[in-house]
Amino acid sequence: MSITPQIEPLAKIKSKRMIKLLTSGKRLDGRGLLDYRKIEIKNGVIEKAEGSALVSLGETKVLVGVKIETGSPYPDLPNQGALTVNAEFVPLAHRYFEPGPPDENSIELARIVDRGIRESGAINMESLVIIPGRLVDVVFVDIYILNHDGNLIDASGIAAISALLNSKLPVYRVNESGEAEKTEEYNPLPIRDCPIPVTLAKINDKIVLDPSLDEENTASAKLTMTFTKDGKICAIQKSGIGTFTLQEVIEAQKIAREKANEIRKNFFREWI
Amino acid sequence: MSITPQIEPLAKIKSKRMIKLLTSGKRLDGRGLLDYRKIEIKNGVIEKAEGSALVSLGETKVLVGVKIETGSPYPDLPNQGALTVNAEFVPLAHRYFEPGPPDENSIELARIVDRGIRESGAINMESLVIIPGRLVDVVFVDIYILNHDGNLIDASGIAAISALLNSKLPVYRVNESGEAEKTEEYNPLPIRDCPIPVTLAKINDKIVLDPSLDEENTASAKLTMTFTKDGKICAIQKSGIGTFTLQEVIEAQKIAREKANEIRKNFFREWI
Amino acid sequence: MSITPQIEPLAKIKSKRMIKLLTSGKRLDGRGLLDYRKIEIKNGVIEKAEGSALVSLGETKVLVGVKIETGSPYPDLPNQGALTVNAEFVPLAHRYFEPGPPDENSIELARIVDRGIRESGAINMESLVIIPGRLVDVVFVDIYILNHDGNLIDASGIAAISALLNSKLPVYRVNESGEAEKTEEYNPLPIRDCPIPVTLAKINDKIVLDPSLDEENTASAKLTMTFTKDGKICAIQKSGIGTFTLQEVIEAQKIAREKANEIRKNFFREWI
Amino acid sequence: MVTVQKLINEEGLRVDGRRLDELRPIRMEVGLLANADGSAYIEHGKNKIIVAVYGPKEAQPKHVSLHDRAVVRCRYHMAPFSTDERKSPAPSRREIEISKVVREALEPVIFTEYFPRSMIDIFIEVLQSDGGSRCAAITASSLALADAGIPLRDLVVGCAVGKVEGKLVLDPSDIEDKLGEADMPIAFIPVLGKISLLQMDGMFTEEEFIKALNMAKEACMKIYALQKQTLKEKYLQVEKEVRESLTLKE
Amino acid sequence: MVTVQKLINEEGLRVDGRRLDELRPIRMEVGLLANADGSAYIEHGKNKIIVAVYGPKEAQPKHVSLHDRAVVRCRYHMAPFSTDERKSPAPSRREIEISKVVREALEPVIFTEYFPRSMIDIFIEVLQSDGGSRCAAITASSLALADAGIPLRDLVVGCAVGKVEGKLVLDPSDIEDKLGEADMPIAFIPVLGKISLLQMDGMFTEEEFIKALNMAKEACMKIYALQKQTLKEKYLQVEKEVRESLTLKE
Amino acid sequence: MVTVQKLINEEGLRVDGRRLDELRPIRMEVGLLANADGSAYIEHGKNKIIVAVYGPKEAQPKHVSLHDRAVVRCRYHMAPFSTDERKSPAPSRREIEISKVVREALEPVIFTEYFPRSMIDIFIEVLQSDGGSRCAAITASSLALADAGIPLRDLVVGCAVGKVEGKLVLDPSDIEDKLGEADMPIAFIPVLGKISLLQMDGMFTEEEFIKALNMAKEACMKIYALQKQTLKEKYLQVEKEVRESLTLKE
Repeated sequence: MSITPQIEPLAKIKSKRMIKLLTSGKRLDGRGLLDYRKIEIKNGVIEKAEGSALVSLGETKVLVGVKIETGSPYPDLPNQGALTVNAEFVPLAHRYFEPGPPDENSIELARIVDRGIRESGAINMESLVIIPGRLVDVVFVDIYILNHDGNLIDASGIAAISALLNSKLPVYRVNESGEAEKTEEYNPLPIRDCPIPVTLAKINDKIVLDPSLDEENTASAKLTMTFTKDGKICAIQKSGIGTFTLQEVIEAQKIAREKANEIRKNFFREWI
Repeated sequence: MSITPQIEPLAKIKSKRMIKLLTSGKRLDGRGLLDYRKIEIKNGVIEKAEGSALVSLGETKVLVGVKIETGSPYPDLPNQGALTVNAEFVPLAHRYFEPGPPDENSIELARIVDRGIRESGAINMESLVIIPGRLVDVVFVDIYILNHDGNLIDASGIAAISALLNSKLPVYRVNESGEAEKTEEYNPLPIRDCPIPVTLAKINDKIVLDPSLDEENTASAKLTMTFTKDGKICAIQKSGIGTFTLQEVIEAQKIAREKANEIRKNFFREWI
Repeated sequence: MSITPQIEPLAKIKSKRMIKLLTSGKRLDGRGLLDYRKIEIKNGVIEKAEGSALVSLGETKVLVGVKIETGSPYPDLPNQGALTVNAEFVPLAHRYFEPGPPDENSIELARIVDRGIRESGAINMESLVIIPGRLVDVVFVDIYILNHDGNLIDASGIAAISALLNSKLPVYRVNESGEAEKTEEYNPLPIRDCPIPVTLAKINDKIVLDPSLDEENTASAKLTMTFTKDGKICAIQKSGIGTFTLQEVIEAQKIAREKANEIRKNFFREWI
Repeated sequence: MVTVQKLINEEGLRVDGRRLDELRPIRMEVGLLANADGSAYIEHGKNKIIVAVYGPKEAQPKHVSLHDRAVVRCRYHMAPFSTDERKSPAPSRREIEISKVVREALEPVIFTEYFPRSMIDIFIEVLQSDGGSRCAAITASSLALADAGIPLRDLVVGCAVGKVEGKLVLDPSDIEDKLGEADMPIAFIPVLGKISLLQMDGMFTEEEFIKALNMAKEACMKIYALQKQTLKEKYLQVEKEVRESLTLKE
Repeated sequence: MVTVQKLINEEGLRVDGRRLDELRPIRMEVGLLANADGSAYIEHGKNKIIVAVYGPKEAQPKHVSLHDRAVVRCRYHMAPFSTDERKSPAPSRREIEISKVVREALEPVIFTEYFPRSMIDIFIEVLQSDGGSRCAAITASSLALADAGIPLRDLVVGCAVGKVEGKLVLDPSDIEDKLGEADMPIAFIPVLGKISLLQMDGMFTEEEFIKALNMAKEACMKIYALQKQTLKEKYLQVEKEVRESLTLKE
Repeated sequence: MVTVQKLINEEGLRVDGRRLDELRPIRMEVGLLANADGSAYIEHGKNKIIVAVYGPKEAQPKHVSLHDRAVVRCRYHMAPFSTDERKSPAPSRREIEISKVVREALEPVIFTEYFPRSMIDIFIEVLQSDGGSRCAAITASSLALADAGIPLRDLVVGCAVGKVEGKLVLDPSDIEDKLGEADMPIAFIPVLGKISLLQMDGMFTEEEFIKALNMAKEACMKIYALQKQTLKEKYLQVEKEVRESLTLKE
């Protein structure tokens, strides 16, 4: 069951100042409305994982680890590997996070990132079959929030594709008796696209890019769009109890598309 | 753990009036003590289910859906299909129902309906074997309360047998390699009996048939008896913290038996 | 998540008296500091279990039942049976126990007893293989606290090894088609050691053996050491928020070792 | 075993015979549950969805309440028999996400500020599911809110646009959703001209995206007319009943 | 593999040698747990059941309390080693239902109205299970309530009647329950002449039902005598201990 | 398939080249998380552990608070990708036990009596696990507590001693822990000279036990020096930053 959340009490003065600044095109942290915070990506930070990446957007820090194990394929997709995306809002990351099973926010986050990867066809799922219909690779993408300062979706989506891009895929050999045996070899995980999510927030009729946590707490709604390397949209999610006009959505789409291209150019140069 | 429930606060005046009326042989809604509310049965309302029925007893509305899937037999019953009865008190049905895992009331309800079907031998479980010892039909009877105005057991039991009676059974063919393949064909689910539960409540030493919710909240105890087409008793459940004398139980049994026959005559004419 | 527990309110006078007595080498229940309560062991009290024992340490009563079933071996240990130790603090045993899934105390207890059995090699796990790599015996040791008056670890550990020592192992025959069939025969469960845990508590710099519940509630820390028949240490656990000096630990070890030998001499004479 | 199914035939018609921009049949009803403060039932294609609204009532437990407005609770739940394969009764991750986005789609039209410290419950039960069930659930939920007499800025309407064999299709059914290339559900608030739910998965070019948005909006206006008609009929019926009862009394 | 077991031999005796109307051996004990306010242990056939009663005490959490009487909590729980196959420690649906009907069987004899806003806990642990464990649990629970000094209108006694190879049998054992054709547990309150638990599954004609009810009632009266004897012995023992302690003091 | 691995070579060196009494490389950092009141990161061998401390703050829910001191909450949790096989996110029995013993290892150095009715949260996330992760977690947690400015009697240091091929080895790695004959983690409070965590599983003679205790203690003193160095550097850095900002202002 979903319930209207308690809003983190943000000093009214701070909120008022934010809104006042926005009318003059500025933000609390000095950014312009369509400025993104500094992005940092560290790949391969967890050696035990098949792939990993730590992404910072300002003070927002998200670690994604990829584990690849074997399992049964879905009965209706016998010739495809499987993908599972999971997010944990560990209590380390914010004083209002409590330990426990995933809540609607972490489930929504994981599902948005999942859709970006899945719908863009980023992973070549057909190449993850070890024994058709019986044994396939299962790719686990685990999103770990280390510090929450807003815009977890973009940080998580960028960390997820970064981690997948540096993931190694164990090679299995099928022996004479038809059993799969793990070898010592690894191939790179076959990646075909580089989906990038970009999030905008609406605060008092202003659209800002890459909202900080203070801004998310004041915003009425957010809109995330994920773009493929060809500039197609592969996932959208509006969240929050605010609304958008059709025109706002179309404009937001243009801004997000441009930013996604820029991020890809800066950090994923091979995907242009 | 079971705990004495909080009684829904029923205006004392209402409760007093109910008891006063009962002494003169009448009920709040105008019925006589042994009058049943109007029963309505709509079969086949959920096309995606293998069988379904919506039953109304006055304002009490219960929907039962039957799904039939394949599964392993119980190890000790390799030559029988399986039956699972489940009840959900969804919060739609009453302002005091909260979402969550089944509580003792929904578990008790499901188990009473289960016993009526199982002990009467209503389903020919032996005919639900696809590959002996390995693959059988599993019949899921899901009870969904849509509006709760008392006597959920009878409404659920009648809806369950109605839904089973209109259920279709997928036909499987076992191919040369011993694997079961689903065909496009269906048979009717083989039914051998038509168990009907009838519930009475005890309010201040008066016995009333088919209690409304107001009456259940005032009653000290309820007694449900389920009868087969031959007039045998196949399940009994007393509930509530009240008690019955031996004589009351024997009389209640006669009243319930007669009513079960009448319901079968009116709605399940082929089972007389 | 672990949280500093609420301490059971022990009358301050009682606690003060306990501490005062301890300085003169005495305890509330009349014991000397290193006196153990009377141990009683009743074996085989649950006929349906493969093995069982009821152990009393004064008013502390613990029942352990052993069930032996078949299951798959751990993938990395294809030629060994499996052991599962579980503890339930049923609400019968103390007014502050509530029903529910195991909490940190029952999990810790089960894990300490598990380590004593496992690390001492008490069960010959290699002899519990029915079909190598496929089917092994799984030994379930279920610890049931019936009355809690302190020192549950020792009571549970003694009850566990007692129950294992009187456990019977079902004999399986593997037929021509390679399937395991249960026979009517039983062998004794093959036991190779007799681990005995001994617990000391620290109250105001005094070390007492076999603490009662009142003493545990006043103690700052406890130390449990489990000894094999050869006098080796096979498991240690310090618990509570107090501390020990190195010297205290070494002395405690000597006391516990001696007591473990004495218990083994009195109750497990064949393991000397 | 693999049957290649064509989802659009040579005449440009879909598997269920619809044109690309045609809605499935829709039927609505309000006020059918006696216990709820408001209720509605919708059949949208093969979707069969029932919604009950309880409230405004005191927010329980207190720590979830807001001092300046009502909180809204929303549960989107699927009956075990609503799907092709039996669904486990425990809420799935999909149901948890949809409960959230549906709440966020409905909340903007509710005058929650009229009911501080209160709670409004929206309980959605999908009795049979087809493509676009979250949209149909939104359409029905706003009817149930209206039936409960809760002050609303407007109704909310849901409709999806999909992409099948490279073509945009309105209001995709289950099979079109499953085999198609994209699905974009939206919720629209006609009077305010606002979008309160927007999700998409699949693959859209910018042009397709803009066209799909407009198709969805147009369709929402048609469903909106049905919603208003349903409420009007209910109102007339209630009025008639009241008048009759007054006549009887005289 | 299939062994056809005869449950009643030519002499009319059952697999454990009993006549059709004969109870299994029963042994009871009270006051064996030091921490509980009251406790009892019963061996009824192979059933081994221990019961602790705590209370009356303040009802916690407060919202479960009743202003005019005590609430009763009851948990019927089976040890993992109590059954032929190890039982998972998590409560099964069967245990949840039995906890409810056992509570409802015991509550009518407790003067709960003497203890408003209080709580009385009845914790039943089945250490070894056999046929009729809920009946034996009720018999033991009323002893534990009495041992706790809780004012009771009477004791409650449980006993079942089954049907095996077409014949009614008193107090069926596990195998008779499993292979038999019917099982009807009842709880009886002798002084009040009332039935407080009644369940049945299987197949009874009207005649069998009435006969079974009377058989069960008769058996309950026999067990009732054992219950009273057990309490009397405990009382005498306590009295003796008190007298001795007084003597010692003098 | 079975490769007999020698864990100690002829020169007395271990698989990672260490001598028997040599620690793995250790790296520490404090104050890296913006939201937490205090934080620390440790790399100890292949362990990578991050710890956040929140508090002292009001104890919530109230019934867990203590009137005369702060309660400490501690969660030791492993990331799903921290282990060779993916770990389920739900807390395992091992994590629940370690959360308890780590809390009990840290609590003795906290002046909890300064903060009645408060709560101090210690959240430990194992991002990559190796042998001795609970010890490294303790070492990092006491740094995070210090970084949060919580008054401490001293730091706590964790280190384990193992037994491999009959020889005691300091600070065992994953493979030594798995294939070795014993593992004894301890936590030591240098200034107080006290042991606040002590566990062992495996097989020690009395002599080995005493020797292992002393080895662990010695190693803790070395790690303690690193801890103090880390805090000093942080302090100097903060001091420098403050001085610079003051200079700028002038």
